[in-house]
Amino acid sequence: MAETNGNSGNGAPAGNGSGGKSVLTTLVEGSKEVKDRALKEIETYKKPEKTDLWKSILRVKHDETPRSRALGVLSNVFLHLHPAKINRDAVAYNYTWGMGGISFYIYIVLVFTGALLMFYYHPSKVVAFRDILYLEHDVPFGKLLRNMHRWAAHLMVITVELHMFRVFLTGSYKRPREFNWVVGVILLVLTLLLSFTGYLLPDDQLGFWAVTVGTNMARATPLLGHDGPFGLELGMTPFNDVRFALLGGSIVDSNALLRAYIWHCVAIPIIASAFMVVHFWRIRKDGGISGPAPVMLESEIKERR
Amino acid sequence: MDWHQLWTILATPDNVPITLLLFVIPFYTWYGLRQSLANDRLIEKLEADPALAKTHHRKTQPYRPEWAREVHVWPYLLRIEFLAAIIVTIILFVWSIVLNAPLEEPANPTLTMNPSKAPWYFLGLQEMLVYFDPWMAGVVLPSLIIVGLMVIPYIDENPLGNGYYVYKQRKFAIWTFIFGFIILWVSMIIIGTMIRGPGWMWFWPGQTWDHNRLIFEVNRDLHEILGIRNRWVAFFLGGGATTLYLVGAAIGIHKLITLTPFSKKIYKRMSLLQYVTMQIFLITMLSLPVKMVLRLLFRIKYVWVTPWFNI
Amino acid sequence: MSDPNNPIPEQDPVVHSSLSKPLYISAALLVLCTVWALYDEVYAMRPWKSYQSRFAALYSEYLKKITPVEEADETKVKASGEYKRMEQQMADLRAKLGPKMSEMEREINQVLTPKIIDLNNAYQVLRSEISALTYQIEVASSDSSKNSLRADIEEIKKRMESVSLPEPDGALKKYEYSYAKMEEDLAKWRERKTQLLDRLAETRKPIMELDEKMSRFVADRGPELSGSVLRGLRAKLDNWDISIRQIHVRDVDLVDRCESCHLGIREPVTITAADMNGERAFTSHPRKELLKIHDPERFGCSPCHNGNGIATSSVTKGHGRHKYWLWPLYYPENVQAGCQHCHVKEIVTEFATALNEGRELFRRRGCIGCHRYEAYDRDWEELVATGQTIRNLEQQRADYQREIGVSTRRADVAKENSEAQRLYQHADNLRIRISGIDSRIEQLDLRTSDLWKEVKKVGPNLKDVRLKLRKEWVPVWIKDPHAWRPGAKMPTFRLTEEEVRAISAFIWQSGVNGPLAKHPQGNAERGKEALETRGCLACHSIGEGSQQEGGDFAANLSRMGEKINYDYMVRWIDNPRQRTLPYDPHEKRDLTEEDYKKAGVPFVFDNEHTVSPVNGRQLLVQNMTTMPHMRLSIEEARDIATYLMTRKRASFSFPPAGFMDDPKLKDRGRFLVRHYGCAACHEIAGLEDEQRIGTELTKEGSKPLERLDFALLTHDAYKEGWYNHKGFFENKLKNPAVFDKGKEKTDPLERLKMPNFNLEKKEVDALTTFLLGSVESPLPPRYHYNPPGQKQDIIEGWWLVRKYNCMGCHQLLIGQETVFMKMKRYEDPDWKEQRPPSLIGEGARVNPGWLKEFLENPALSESNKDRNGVRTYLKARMPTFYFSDGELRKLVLFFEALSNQAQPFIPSRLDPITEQERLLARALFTSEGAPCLKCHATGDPAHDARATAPNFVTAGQRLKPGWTKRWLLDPAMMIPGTAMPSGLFAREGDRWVFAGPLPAGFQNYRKDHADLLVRYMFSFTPDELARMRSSARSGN
Amino acid sequence: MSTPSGKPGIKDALARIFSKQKEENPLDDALIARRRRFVMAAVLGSLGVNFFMFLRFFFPRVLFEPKTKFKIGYPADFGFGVDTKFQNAYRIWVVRNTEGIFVISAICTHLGCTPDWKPSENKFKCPCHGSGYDSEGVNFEGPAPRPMDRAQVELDTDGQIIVDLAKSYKWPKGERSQFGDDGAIVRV
Repeated sequence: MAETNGNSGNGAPAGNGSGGKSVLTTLVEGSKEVKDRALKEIETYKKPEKTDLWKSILRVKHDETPRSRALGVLSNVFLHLHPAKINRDAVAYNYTWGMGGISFYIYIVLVFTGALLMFYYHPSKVVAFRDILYLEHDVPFGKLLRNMHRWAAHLMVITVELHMFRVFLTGSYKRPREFNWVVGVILLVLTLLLSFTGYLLPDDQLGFWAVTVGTNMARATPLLGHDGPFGLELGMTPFNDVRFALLGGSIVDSNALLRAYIWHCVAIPIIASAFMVVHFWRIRKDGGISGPAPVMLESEIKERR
Repeated sequence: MDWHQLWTILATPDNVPITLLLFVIPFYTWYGLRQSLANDRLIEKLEADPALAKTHHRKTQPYRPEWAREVHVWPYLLRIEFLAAIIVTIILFVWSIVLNAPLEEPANPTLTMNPSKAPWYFLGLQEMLVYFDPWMAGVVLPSLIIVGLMVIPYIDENPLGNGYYVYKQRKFAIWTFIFGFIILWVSMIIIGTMIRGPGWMWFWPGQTWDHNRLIFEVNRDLHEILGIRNRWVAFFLGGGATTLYLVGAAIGIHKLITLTPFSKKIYKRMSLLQYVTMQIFLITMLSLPVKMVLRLLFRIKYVWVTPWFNI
Repeated sequence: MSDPNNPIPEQDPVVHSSLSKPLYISAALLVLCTVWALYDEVYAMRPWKSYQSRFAALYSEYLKKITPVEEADETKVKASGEYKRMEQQMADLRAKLGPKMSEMEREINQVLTPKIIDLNNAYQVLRSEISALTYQIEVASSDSSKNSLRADIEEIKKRMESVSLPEPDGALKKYEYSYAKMEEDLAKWRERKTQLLDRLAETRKPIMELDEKMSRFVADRGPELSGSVLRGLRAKLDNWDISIRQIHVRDVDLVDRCESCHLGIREPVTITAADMNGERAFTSHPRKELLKIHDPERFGCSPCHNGNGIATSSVTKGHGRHKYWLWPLYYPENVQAGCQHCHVKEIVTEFATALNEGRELFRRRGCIGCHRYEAYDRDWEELVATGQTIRNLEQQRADYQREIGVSTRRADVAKENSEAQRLYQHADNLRIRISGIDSRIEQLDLRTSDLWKEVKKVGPNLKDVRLKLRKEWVPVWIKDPHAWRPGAKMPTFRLTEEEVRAISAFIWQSGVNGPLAKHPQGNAERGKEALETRGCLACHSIGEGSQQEGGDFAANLSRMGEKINYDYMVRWIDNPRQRTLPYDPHEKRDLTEEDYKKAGVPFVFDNEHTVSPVNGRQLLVQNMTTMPHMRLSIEEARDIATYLMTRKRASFSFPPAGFMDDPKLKDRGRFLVRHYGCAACHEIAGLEDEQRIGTELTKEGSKPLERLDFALLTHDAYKEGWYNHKGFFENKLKNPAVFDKGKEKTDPLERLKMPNFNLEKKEVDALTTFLLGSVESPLPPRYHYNPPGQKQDIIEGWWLVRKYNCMGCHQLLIGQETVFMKMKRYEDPDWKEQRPPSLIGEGARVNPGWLKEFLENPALSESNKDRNGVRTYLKARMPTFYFSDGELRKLVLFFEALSNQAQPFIPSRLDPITEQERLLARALFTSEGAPCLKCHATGDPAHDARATAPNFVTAGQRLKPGWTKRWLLDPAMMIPGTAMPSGLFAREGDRWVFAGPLPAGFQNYRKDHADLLVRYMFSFTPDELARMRSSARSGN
Repeated sequence: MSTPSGKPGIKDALARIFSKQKEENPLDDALIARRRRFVMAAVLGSLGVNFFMFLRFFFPRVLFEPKTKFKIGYPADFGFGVDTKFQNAYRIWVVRNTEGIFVISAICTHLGCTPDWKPSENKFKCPCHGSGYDSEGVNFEGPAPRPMDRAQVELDTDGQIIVDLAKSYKWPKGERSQFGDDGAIVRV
């Protein structure tokens, strides 16, 4: 409205004699003007990525300029793991197999589904088993979530192993990436442990015996297990050896369940995430993914310094 | 041929991942090696013609000088990741809708399922338990596997094949890894899942898993086979045999790593520490198949019996 | 590197290749599987949704169908004159009381209540102010401040509050109120209100009552469901919500969602599958009465029926018929297994006929011989336990003795006097304790002899074979009992020829050679008659195939002649409990005449002489058979024996069995007998206390399936779908050897031992039901049926009733059939009277003291035992069971409990009968109108020949007055079809008078006639009987 | 490529996908744009649905809460005045006055604390903010907006009193009291 007033102000001297009419016209013109502007603006909204709101969220203009493309990646917390630009061949699937990324994605899925499952799960004998039944039968999508959690866990083990396989085949563990390989191995172990600790939680025969057998190996740890070599000599008993530490008892019972639960839901995920951060960070710092690098010829081997 | 049995094994929800492995592993092995061989050909060409070596961009991927050496992550990488994410999601959804996560009877300490198996990714270890005592199979070997994996970058002195698939330049490394990963780890998992039936007995695929099956399997220690009674004699005999293996294996491995002139060169680059570490791990790794053979073919339980531990 | 077969493209593939197609496809797939997930969750995994909508449709359909019918007969009832009258009354009442009531209601609701509320508010404010001050007073330190506060309170109390109270018309009116006034008014109004309320209730009363009366009137005569109920149901269906129906019992965390699909179960309407066009899921519970005693809200469904109560995602899951579910739903033929979960200690459970059958088979067919089962065979276990306790007590006794000695000695040398005193005192106390122990031992000793009477064996005593059997017959029988006598109790063992020889040899040679009296032949005809009328057939059957008649409790007697020895037979019939030699459990052998000679005691052993001459312990003096003593005359015994000897196939022959005397076979035989556990059912010399050879079955139903050995059939079972408990039990029972199928067992001893009982399908089902139910109960023990007091007596009693087959002769359960009822002869009208009496309501009828006497000695006479004590006219004979005291106690309590009589019985006092009352009563008895003496025995032999009812002389001690009166008034109600005529008495004012023509003298007798007769009967004496008889004769 | 007739998009796109012949020109912008829009829609759409699933997940179909319907015995068991013996079990008071027996649910109408019954002062006092109610649960002091609610009571066929906490009777300030309704009180 302020606009129209302005206009009428301008138009005042012109329409001196007939104020009423001029007012009317100005009103009409003014409204037309408003309409045009509205239309113009609407046009712009058709391309949300052009608006300031968009920019305010993504911190970059959406134009195809290389700069903003780079910024789009760098200034995004989820994407800044990536460099702005990469080796043109590094996008080739046949080189990367993409297993690392997929593993990470699956890990996120697992965290999400797992967190949801925790809403209906009590880590205590009898109740635990019941809870699984309830999840299946009266929690909407409970069964879907449980299945997804379990299968994702299995899938993750596979993808992680394949990732390691690829990294070895491309010799990507070589200088300067030796340490990141070590981190990777740790992550592999953590993945297995995560999956294993989750196995007991339904408290059914499957998990119970898997864990019983699994932890019974611990009783045979040399020096630290009461059945292991030199265990007895060091005064190990079922009540003070590693196995006890794992189970919180001499048998797989409610304590074991609780410990498995804590390890599975709190401790290992935190540790794993920490190592993942390191893993990804190192990828960047060690100069992005290893290749495909130009092949090297035997003749070009330099002597060891 | 008991198809019903075979089907139940393959279709057990928890076994599906292994069924998956059966296809995935060979595929990716082939997928990787194919590129290795391609690179080998390229290397040959370049070795043959130094001039070309100067100019060539040294990759099997197509390339023209005018093309950018680097591309933007956005969109060229992200779109792939996006696609991958969607596909994985689809896979998970379908899998979860079609197959239910197993839930067996409530835990019952007085009744052990037969067979009762560890989760599939540990079946390798469980299988090892057949050949070694728990302290070995359950603790020592697993930790050695982990440590062994960790030290790989530090003992592999071969500067070649860094960041590209290649076979000729890393024959030894690749064979060792494939041996360890596929022959030992994966195949043991597959054995544990599909071959080991009730009572952890060996059932060929399609053989009915019969709980009443009885098999004659008397395992004797080495010295018993040789009919030695005396503990000490047995002890030293076992010790002897073990050392024999160690020495033998060490020599064998040494021969392997110094097989070709190239590998000799690499060997020269290695520090003593690196060499020894490598030997230790390889010998241990080798001990598994050796023991398997001893057990499966010669029915030998322990080679070396001592008051503290048995091997 | 430009190799021709893959040329380098013009454009950079990395930059220019488009991913849009794969993205496009995968996006589409993503959408698809999202939709799929939704469908799966909302529909596929929630079958109950469709069930519920289907039920709603069908049910409302059905209700519509029945409503008019039901309403029709409801209206019919309402149309009836009486109802109309009541309605009229109701109208009048309302008209009369209506205005009064509404007036009162108006005052309460519009006048009093609002006023009270408003005033109360004001009052409460003041009151709280005051109470606050009061508190300050209580805590104030100085009196001065206390006083000032008191003053304040007074202030407040004086203060005038203006309160506006509503007038009846609703307008507000101001009032000035002091605290006291408020209290006063409030009290007043409340008082008034109460009065009004009371009066209102008072006035409303007749209306209420009439209303009550009317509704009951409709309920009684009307349809199963009143229209209102039906309307309610239909309303429920109109706003039907589709959701999981769940029973949740917190304290046992039980969750059952069965009713999410089985929606009809608890409907008040009786719904059949037919009504719901064949949907069996929707029927109402077939046994509503069961739900009444087991409220689903407390018991749920799965504790009885099994199944996965939580599961709702598919029918299979819900019924728990999926892998890894341990408690699959019972199939219809086994549904009663559920009862056994909690009714553990019973052998007869109401409603559970099939289960009862199974339990009985388990006992009768001798399963219990090899398989322990809790609550079965308790007497034997108690016997062992008692022996142990006695030993312990004797040990303790000895200890006390020693201690006495010690403390006495210490006392003798004690320094202080007090110390000595204490020690002597101690010694004395111990002596008292010892006497206590002695009395306990005595009791236990008695119990032991009791128990020796109670323990029974399923099979006959094999010590008597030599006296009893034809030698050649033995191996034939052992080889295959069922071949020789189909349906025989003894199962067929899997024996090789050699084993048969060895076993029979051992049995034969271990038999005793005792004294056996010779008997002359009797008369077969009379024998036959006796066998058929004395009641032998209540347990035994005779005749083969279609001819077969009689009970299946004991052996079939056809072909007796082929195997038995006449003299032994006579002895047996005369008294089956008669042993050849007594058995001494401590010496572990039968005592012979020599043993008695040595001890210098006469060679007598019977229920009076049960003490061993060797060690003074209790002996086993009677055969461990349930067959009772029929108290027949020796002649009759001979007749029956003679008749039985004639029961044989025209031509029969047995292969010679010389080997049976071959001593070389004996040890082998003994070994085999132990191996096959023959001693479980038979008493065999030297093997009296053999242990059971089978597994205990008390919790067999919950044994993990993996522990049931399907052997080589596992996989067939799995594929054919019977790899479960039911399948195992059924197949095992059908053919106990089945799980040896395909097994390579060279040594016959390795084979499964269980013999073949050749059970029929029905029997197999019954036993399977029983075994399936034998589980660790899913519910905590407090749910188990373990009732106190009389209910417990009933449980105990049934065990005895089953043990001695009382139901072969007597009716104990309403609707139960005795063997007699099924026999041709007894269907004939004049033989109906010969059926043994029904015992329904026996506890209410007879005096427990007398009952005990009778059970102990049914002849009710020491001199003449060859008779029935009460119903002398019955040919069937109530036998002597030689019950132990314990059993007598249990039985009496059982009958008392069945008709829940107070314990102990205290007879009600009857006012004594005067002389002229007696004359009247006698007159009445003997009058033409009263037919008493037509049937009731009088002790006059001539008359009693025709008598079909008991003698009055016994009535006094035998009956309970209350019952007797009820019986006189309406016997048909207690025992339908009894010969005792009903309607003998008519109600006249507050008394019963005899309906028939009254003898002289009754005109001015104002008391109750039935009472008179009862009192007469209870003051009855033999000479009164004589007098009555004479007057009767003079009468006619 | 673009379809002049009919709206462009999924239909012909799908058709093209399933037609064997390869795309002539992979960079047909119109097509790419259409596909991009579809992909975005599909992905966002399914994410939306997943979000719905996520929400639905928090509302299980059944609960395991204690019953709201229970018996408290025969009318004869209750004398005049306030009976607190069910306070621990069910959080209610049973009150009998001249009119009959009714059940007060022990929830302060202010902020839901549980008041205490003070026999000596013959009133309920709420510890949280000092609301006071008289022996019939009618508020007269403190912030409580209205009398405490009453649970439904009725006589069972066996003569016992059934309480149903699910149905409550209120007396909001200045409105009609439901305490008189049948169900709010057992007149005995």
